[in-house]
Amino acid sequence: MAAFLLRRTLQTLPILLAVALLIFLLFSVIPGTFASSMSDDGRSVIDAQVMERMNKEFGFNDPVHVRFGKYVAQLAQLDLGMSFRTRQPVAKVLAERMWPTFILTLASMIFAIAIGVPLGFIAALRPGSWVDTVSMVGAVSGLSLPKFWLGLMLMYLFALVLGWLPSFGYGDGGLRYLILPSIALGVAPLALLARTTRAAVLEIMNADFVRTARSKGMSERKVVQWHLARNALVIVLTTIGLQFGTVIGQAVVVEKLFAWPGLGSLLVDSVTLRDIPVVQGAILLIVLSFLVINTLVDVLCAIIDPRIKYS
Amino acid sequence: MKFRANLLIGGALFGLVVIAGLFAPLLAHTDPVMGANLMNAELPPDTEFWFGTDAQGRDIYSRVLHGARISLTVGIVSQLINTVIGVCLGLSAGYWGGWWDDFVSGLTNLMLAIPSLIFALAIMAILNPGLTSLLIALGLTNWSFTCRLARASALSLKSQGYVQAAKVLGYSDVRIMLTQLLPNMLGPIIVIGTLGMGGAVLAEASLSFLGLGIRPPYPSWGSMLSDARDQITTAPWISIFPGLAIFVTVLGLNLLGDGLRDILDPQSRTRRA
Amino acid sequence: MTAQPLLEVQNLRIDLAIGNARFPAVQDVSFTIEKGETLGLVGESGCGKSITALALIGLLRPPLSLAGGTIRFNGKDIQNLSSAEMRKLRGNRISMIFQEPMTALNPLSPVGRQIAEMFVLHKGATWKEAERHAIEALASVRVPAPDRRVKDYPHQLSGGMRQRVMIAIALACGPDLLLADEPTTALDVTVQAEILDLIRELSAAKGTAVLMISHDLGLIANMCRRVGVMYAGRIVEHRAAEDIFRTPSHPYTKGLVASLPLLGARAQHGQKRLQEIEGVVPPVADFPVGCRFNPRCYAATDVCHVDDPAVTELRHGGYVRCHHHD
Amino acid sequence: MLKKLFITTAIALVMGGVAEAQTPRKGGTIRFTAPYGSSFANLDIHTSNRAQDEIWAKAIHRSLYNWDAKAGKPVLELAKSATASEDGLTYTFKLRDDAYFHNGRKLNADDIIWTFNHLMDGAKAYPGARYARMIKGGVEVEKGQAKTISGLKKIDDSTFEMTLTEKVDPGFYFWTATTSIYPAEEAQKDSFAANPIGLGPYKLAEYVPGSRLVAERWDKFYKSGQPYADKVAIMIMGEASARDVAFRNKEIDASILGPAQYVAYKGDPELSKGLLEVAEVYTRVMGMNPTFKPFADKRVRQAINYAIDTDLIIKRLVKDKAYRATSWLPPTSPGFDKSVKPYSYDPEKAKKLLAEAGYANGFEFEWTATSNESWGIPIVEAVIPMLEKVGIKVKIKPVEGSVLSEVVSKGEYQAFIWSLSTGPDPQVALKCFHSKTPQTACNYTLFKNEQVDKLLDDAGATNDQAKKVDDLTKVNNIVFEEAPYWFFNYNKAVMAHQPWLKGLQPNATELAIQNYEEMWVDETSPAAK
Repeated sequence: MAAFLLRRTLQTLPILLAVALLIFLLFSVIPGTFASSMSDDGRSVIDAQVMERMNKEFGFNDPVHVRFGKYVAQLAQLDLGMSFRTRQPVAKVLAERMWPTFILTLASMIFAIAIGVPLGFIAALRPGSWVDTVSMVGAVSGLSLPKFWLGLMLMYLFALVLGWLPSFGYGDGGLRYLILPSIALGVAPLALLARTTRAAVLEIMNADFVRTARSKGMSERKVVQWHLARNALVIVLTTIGLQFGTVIGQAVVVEKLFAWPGLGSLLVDSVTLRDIPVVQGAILLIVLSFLVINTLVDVLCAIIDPRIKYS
Repeated sequence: MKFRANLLIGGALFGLVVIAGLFAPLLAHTDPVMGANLMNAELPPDTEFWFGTDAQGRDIYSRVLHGARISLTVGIVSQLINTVIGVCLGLSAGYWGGWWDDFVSGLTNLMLAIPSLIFALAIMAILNPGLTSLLIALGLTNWSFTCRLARASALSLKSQGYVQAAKVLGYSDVRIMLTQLLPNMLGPIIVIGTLGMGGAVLAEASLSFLGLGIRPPYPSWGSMLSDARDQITTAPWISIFPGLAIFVTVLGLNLLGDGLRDILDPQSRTRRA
Repeated sequence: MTAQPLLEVQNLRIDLAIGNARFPAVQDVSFTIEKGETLGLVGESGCGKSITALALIGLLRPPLSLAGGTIRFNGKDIQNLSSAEMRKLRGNRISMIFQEPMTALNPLSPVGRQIAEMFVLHKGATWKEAERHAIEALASVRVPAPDRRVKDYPHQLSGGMRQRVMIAIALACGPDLLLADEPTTALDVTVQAEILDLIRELSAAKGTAVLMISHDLGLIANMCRRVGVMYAGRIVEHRAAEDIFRTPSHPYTKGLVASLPLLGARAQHGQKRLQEIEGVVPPVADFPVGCRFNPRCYAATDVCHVDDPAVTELRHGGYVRCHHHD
Repeated sequence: MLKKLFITTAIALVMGGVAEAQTPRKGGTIRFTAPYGSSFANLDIHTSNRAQDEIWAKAIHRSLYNWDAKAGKPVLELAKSATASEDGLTYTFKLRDDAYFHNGRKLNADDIIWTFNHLMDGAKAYPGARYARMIKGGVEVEKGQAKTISGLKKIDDSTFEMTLTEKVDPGFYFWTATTSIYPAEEAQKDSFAANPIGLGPYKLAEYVPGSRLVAERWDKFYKSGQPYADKVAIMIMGEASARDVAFRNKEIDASILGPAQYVAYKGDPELSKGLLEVAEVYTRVMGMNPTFKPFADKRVRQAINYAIDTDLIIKRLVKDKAYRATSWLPPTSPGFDKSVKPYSYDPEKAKKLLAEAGYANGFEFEWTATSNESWGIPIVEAVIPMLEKVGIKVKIKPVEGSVLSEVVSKGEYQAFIWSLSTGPDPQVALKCFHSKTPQTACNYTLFKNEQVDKLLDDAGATNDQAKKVDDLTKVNNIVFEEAPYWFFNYNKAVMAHQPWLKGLQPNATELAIQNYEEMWVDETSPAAK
């Protein structure tokens, strides 16, 4: 297992490096600079001298290849650089925003898994029944809603009309504040997980070994418990891993809507303000977390499915 | 049978959108851009303005119709780009193998690791908001599934007798890929493309919300919905109709994709849930 | 034949549903198996022999369904049993071995556990006891070092070993009837004989009756006293094994016999070339009118295209379903 | 006579009644919002000049001057007096002796001098350098040619001298938060970045980046009895629709409104009671680039002003959340001329002017705009059909804010629409039309007019305040006539506040920036405790 883990970890390194390269190149041609963003609200007149100094300080006067060299040298020392805006190390800025995003994605995934997977199971065990039809129509509808629209509706319903939950913000980090944004973020993966689980269970239901299990005189319940669940889990886990990427991407929208102080809103802000080191750092961190989660999923799958380790 | 219902309802909904888009100039009451008349601003739906009017006094019904063109363009063109990229890379990687295959696999993993909305966001910021930018942004960021599928199909197909036979006959690699391999993987690729079109329409809405979507004068549903979100208490109709249009289109495409999958790609229900 | 047979199947009919239409995939199938006896069922793939076995153990799933006839096991009509009663029978009194040992075993579960399940399900054993029984069961199917093998996963075992595990599962509870559906087809030739010997030996030792299903007439001849030949959902010839070889009656049986490579006698009689039956088994929805074998039959006449032949009893026991039987 | 007396009494009665009801209540939490984005830059206000950051800085920090919203001008904050020399270039400041930093140390002239030196640190490129550059010797420090600003001299612990490079009112330069006074020694420690120490009415209690900043009452604040509330919590809420829900849900005490919400709140019997409206010193304009041939002709620029039904747009689209612009300077400015009439809506005249300029068949131009609802694409969309009527076609070029400011200052546009700061100092605002002001500074339309140059030079040189205002008014009117811009509107900022929130100030420079020490909540607030 240790060797497997090591191999998987080593495989992620080139991806990270390539991402670093890609986003550096992308953002080296972005129009607008941090200095120009400082006066985008029209409040203060652009001070050409300050702008010039800022651009000099942030190294924008160097040619791209020089900047890239510096950037790679920094990265090699695990240094993400300094944020233009906060004038603090990017690592520190990211660290401040990591936790809320972690909590939010975790909560929405738990919400999605806790409801989506059982729903998919129930639907698959009774294909064609009303439970199946209703949940699958619900799932495909859930996949068809614009996220911010859904979030806004949730806000209106649960905060304004019903008054059950706070409408925005992180508050004291308590659960009450977490519920609405994680539902808004979790509906799509929920729908997807329900569909995947259903499809996986249906597929496994026709597998030879399930027939064998039945031929042993097992009740349907035991068939599901002893044989079907574990096999479906591998497929569901893989889907969860891949979904994580989508969820963390969509978190950008949900965080902005709910004023949630996570990486997503930091990323959007930093793109708007052209705080490029933070943008690069945030994307790298998001990619890294995606890779970590998927490595974890692979390890879990390898524990569940003994065939994986050896292939 | 259920899959028939999928196909039927999905096809009907999508067909509705296609008709709306194709015949928008005939069906629309006013020009979606020049129809602005501030004297009519924010009128609720009535017999003249079926869906009401927006803040600039434009007929929302006409704008929703014309928006279908934009959304269809976004969905179809971005998916075409994705499909072409995915198929070219995947097919050639699976067929040729070797370092090219390693390279393409690495690239696919890379694309998979960057959440596509974030990637698209970055591209939109670089290219400035707009329709062309959006087509590029969405077209470049969602091909990894197609690529994986094309590669896997090419790998399994290339050892088949008829492909080997074509090789012996001296067909060029490109010809073999296009005439022998491609037709045999078309089904699942069409399914992915159909579902991806729905994803693209939603992505357009998300990017509009983040301020990086299509910008006027194109009446895109995403920007209509996003711009109207502040008026939801005062003039809900401005957002309801474009929202509904997005929902109907994506729902139709999802159902259509499901239905097509049952027909074209029956053995792999779980491949790309 | 004084005692009642262990299994008595009469006019079995299994339907295949396609859309709203239903087609008989198996029709008018009748046979009996005595206690401890081995009956062979032979035919090409798609002829309905496997689903007949599934019907016997009550495992038909949509789109297949039991549409008629009786299955009497130990004198009881099993199609009338409740699902709980059926489960007690399944695995315990009637068990089954499947063709593909790789997919028939759960890839994510150690083989020991998959055997142990039988003792937990039917003998009320605890998992601990069951594990011990599983080792014994593995030993009885001559798996070397069974105490270590129980922890192995299916993919770590060879095909032959996997099939031994299947046999251990099937015979764990000492069933009265074993349904062996092409138990050796997926295996290497050298392993095939070992597995067949094992089935023969263990069933003899435990007094288990066997329904041996195969497309391989030679194998069936080796294992069974009586043989049913199936074609397109029907038993077209049902006779003692040696009669089938010596005097095949149905043109299809003749074809099957002629396609056998190994019979020295025939080789001596100058028949050098193996013969092949042209064509394939028609799909269920496309069964021809009249005799279902008529499109492929060398002896087919007009009547064969019109009338479905009835059963004809043969002089030396057994029956055949042909207008032109010898 | 009797009547007049009666009225006076009535007013006195009303005033008295109001005053009684308005006795500030101590305690509770003010739940304020920062609406211009989803985060603050950091806790070092010297690094940012954005309104968003000034919102929190006003709680914690103070500058030499402060904006007096009621008087509409900067007033001394940290100093008791400022005495100008004969030539009007040197000011002697006497600091107040009751100002204490949050660590208990008393304010000292060294702190002020250190702060301005710090702002001029060339390597740091602080936005405040723009103001401190006004002090003689500042530029040398910025360029690294000197260690300290020569124009700043400490007389004693509570007195210092400041020499300026130009004859300007220093108040207009040193009142924003980006020139906040830092404690000299403490500010050089690393811990200062996370624990800012200021002179403001509140000291930092908690900061959750991207979410909120909470500050608690600083007991040694120099204004007696103030601040009133125990705490001020500033929620960062960039999304207007979410802010709307939160406000209606009574989770926040104040919210800046956009046009759509303004209408909704005005129409609501409850919500309409808590609206604070202010004419802000921002002018929304469409800039026309004279290097684009049609716009080089004054008649074309005027035609554009005639062709657009500006009043209609303000009424129907902006929902009256703006005042019609009748020139560059806003109505609160001393240089504003009330007698000037705005360009009328007259498409025929526009067509005539276009024809005279040789564009009878119209032309097409590209209009660079952001998505801002008050001065961006939504406005352009309403203008398009109006210009179409006089034969002018418009192509929208959508950009982001950071790109807009870059494109405009480089002159890489044909037309742009923006909201530009036109106050509070009319001299500063009009200097943007001096031909010597480069495009990169604020002469975005490359304005060049000899008369304007001369009037501006005169205004800068004179000591006569009345003449100065007169000159500036003339400049303002010439600019209006020359029409380098389509003069759209002056912003009407609107803040909705809950009935229990009192003491808000009508800050015309930016309504969202408030002196928290004057605000208080009554006992009906959910956060009154």
